[in-house]
Amino acid sequence: MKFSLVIYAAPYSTESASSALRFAKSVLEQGHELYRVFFFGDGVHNASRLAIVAQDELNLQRQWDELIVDHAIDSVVCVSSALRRGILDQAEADRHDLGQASAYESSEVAGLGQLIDAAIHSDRVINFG
Amino acid sequence: MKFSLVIYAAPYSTESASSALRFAKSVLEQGHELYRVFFFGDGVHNASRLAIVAQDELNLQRQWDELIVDHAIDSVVCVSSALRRGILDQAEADRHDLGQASAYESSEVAGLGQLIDAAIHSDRVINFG
Amino acid sequence: MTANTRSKSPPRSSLTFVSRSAPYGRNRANLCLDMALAAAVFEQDVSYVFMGDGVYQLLKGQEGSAIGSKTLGNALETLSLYGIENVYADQQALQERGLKKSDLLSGLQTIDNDAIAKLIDSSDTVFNL
Amino acid sequence: MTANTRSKSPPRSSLTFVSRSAPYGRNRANLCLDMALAAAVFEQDVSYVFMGDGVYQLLKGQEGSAIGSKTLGNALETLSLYGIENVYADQQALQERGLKKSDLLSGLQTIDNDAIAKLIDSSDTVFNL
Amino acid sequence: MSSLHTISHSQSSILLESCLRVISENDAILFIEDGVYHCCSPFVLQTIGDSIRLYGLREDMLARATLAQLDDRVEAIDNAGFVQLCCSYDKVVSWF
Amino acid sequence: MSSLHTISHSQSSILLESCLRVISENDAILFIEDGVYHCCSPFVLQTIGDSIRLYGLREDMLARATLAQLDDRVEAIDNAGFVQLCCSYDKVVSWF
Repeated sequence: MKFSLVIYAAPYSTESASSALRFAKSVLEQGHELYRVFFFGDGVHNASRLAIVAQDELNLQRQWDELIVDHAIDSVVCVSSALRRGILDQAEADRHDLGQASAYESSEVAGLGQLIDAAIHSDRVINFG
Repeated sequence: MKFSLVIYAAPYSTESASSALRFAKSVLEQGHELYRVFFFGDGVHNASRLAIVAQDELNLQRQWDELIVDHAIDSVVCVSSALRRGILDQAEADRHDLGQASAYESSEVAGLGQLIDAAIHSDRVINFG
Repeated sequence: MTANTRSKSPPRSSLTFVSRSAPYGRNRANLCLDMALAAAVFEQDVSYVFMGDGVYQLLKGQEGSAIGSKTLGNALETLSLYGIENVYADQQALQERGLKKSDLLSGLQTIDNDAIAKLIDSSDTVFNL
Repeated sequence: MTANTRSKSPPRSSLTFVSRSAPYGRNRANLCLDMALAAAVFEQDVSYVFMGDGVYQLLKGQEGSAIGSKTLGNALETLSLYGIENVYADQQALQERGLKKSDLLSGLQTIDNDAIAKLIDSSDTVFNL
Repeated sequence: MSSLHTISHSQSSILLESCLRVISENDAILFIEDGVYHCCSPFVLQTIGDSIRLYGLREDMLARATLAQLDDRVEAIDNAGFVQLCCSYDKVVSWF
Repeated sequence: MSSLHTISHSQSSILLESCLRVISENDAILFIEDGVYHCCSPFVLQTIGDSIRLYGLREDMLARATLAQLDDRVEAIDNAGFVQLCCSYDKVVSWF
């Protein structure tokens, strides 16, 4: 089946982002397809490439990045949520002279159309927030 | 009186960070002292200097920065909360080769001792989360 | 044949949005509204239910500017502007909160628990926040 | 005179921490614990109350590793290790949740509503999350 | 001593109930953010002991259009009043 | 059609109550995250209609040490089971 996930929660502050990550891995392990992962609201913080995490703790942002890259998952960060929270791709960072991108390249910064597209083309949409 | 504020909430996702900002302004307007502002947990996102906000909306991170600079407020971002959320001063960014700082210079990245110090030396500690 | 000649419009899916949050305190009311508007742009079959504390979004005379926010009270108008006509207010929630028709935006349809259940049951996808 | 000879130790303030959150679902239990430990390091007069859902932190046999978290169940031990002895579990919350002494970490003191009220009333500062 | 309790979520939360379990006679409650919905719910306010003074943050009530329904027991104050209340009570206990 | 409802906060929230207002006969509930505390509260589970199947996420119950108190009506499933349940029901409605 085709799954899409919507993540509304920032990493660390609640369990939801890590719940979503475990669920995503389980979807793939069972041979299902992940059509899209969509980070919305505070969820966009999961795409930050600036996190520094102690060795004995989970680096959730990096885990998302690795999962997305390893499985070539279509990952989208909602643009209107991301900009105001300082989650920027290189183009936005350049446009505002803010140095390097703060978002991992593995996620695309795009609009809500990508969420609706996911709802239309997936068999199941699962929300984590 | 000496006030200290503790902010646990990220900007935009709840009203709390903006409630705290309004309260802080009111404290100063009435001639009280702000001994310290302490950003904790998701509250550290208020110190991000990377936010890009539409002209007709409030840039909460910049408003905090302006208030802190204008009134020379002692502002602290909890280090253990900040690093894992990608809120870095220049020293940390350099140490991990992550480009420019993501935190405004107006806030110091420091430990919880600063919160306890604030509790000891302030007449009132007000929490917003 | 018909399907072929219409191949440029996206497939049609029934999406129900259940908005359960009061305005301003959290930004969930905005997230929910933005998702529904995007769905309408994609010409999906959209229903919108104000449930629980979500009915507070329907109070007449809101002034977001008092707390530096955009006013959310015209959500109903916005929905209608985007062609979303299946908009409902949770009857039980209105009663429990003692909200009278005269307190609320005009043109509201109320809905009881059974009808919400049927709406959820018959939808392809439900967003619930 | 006494004050002078002791001028190197920080002034002593009574701080009460009310930990009302279940473990893991949100990180508030950790934040509250970290604050209290910092206060103990500063040799403050610390009291700690597990209230409401916070009493779930006291269940024996937790395994945070099942969800990639550090186990919080040894919070009590940690508090004691830092010399925090005034640690209490909300009697009403334990009853309401049907939690028996045998389910819980050993060495617990329970506290009733009146005593919590008195503790809050007599504290200089209360952190409540 | 006396405490000012702030409550920032609506009646759909257990904040008020938790607060009332441990409030003292001379304390006050200030409703802020989504907590201001309490201020137009006489049924809920009845559960609060008579000795407890009640306040609601005007800015939050204006935003939400609840000022007109304000219960008689609740006094509307602005942010300046919030700061003054903090000074009048020995400490502030925040429920969020 | 049928729905799988996930509930992710404890009984201190109104999530279960809200869900039960609008649940359909053939639906199921899966308790996850702090929602798993419902699974050891027989009194609360009684309020859920007999036709509704109940599940709890094993990983979350292990972390919280509530697996031993699991009510007879609730079946513990792991994340693989969560994915399978999503396939067995026509849609998932998340309460958070």
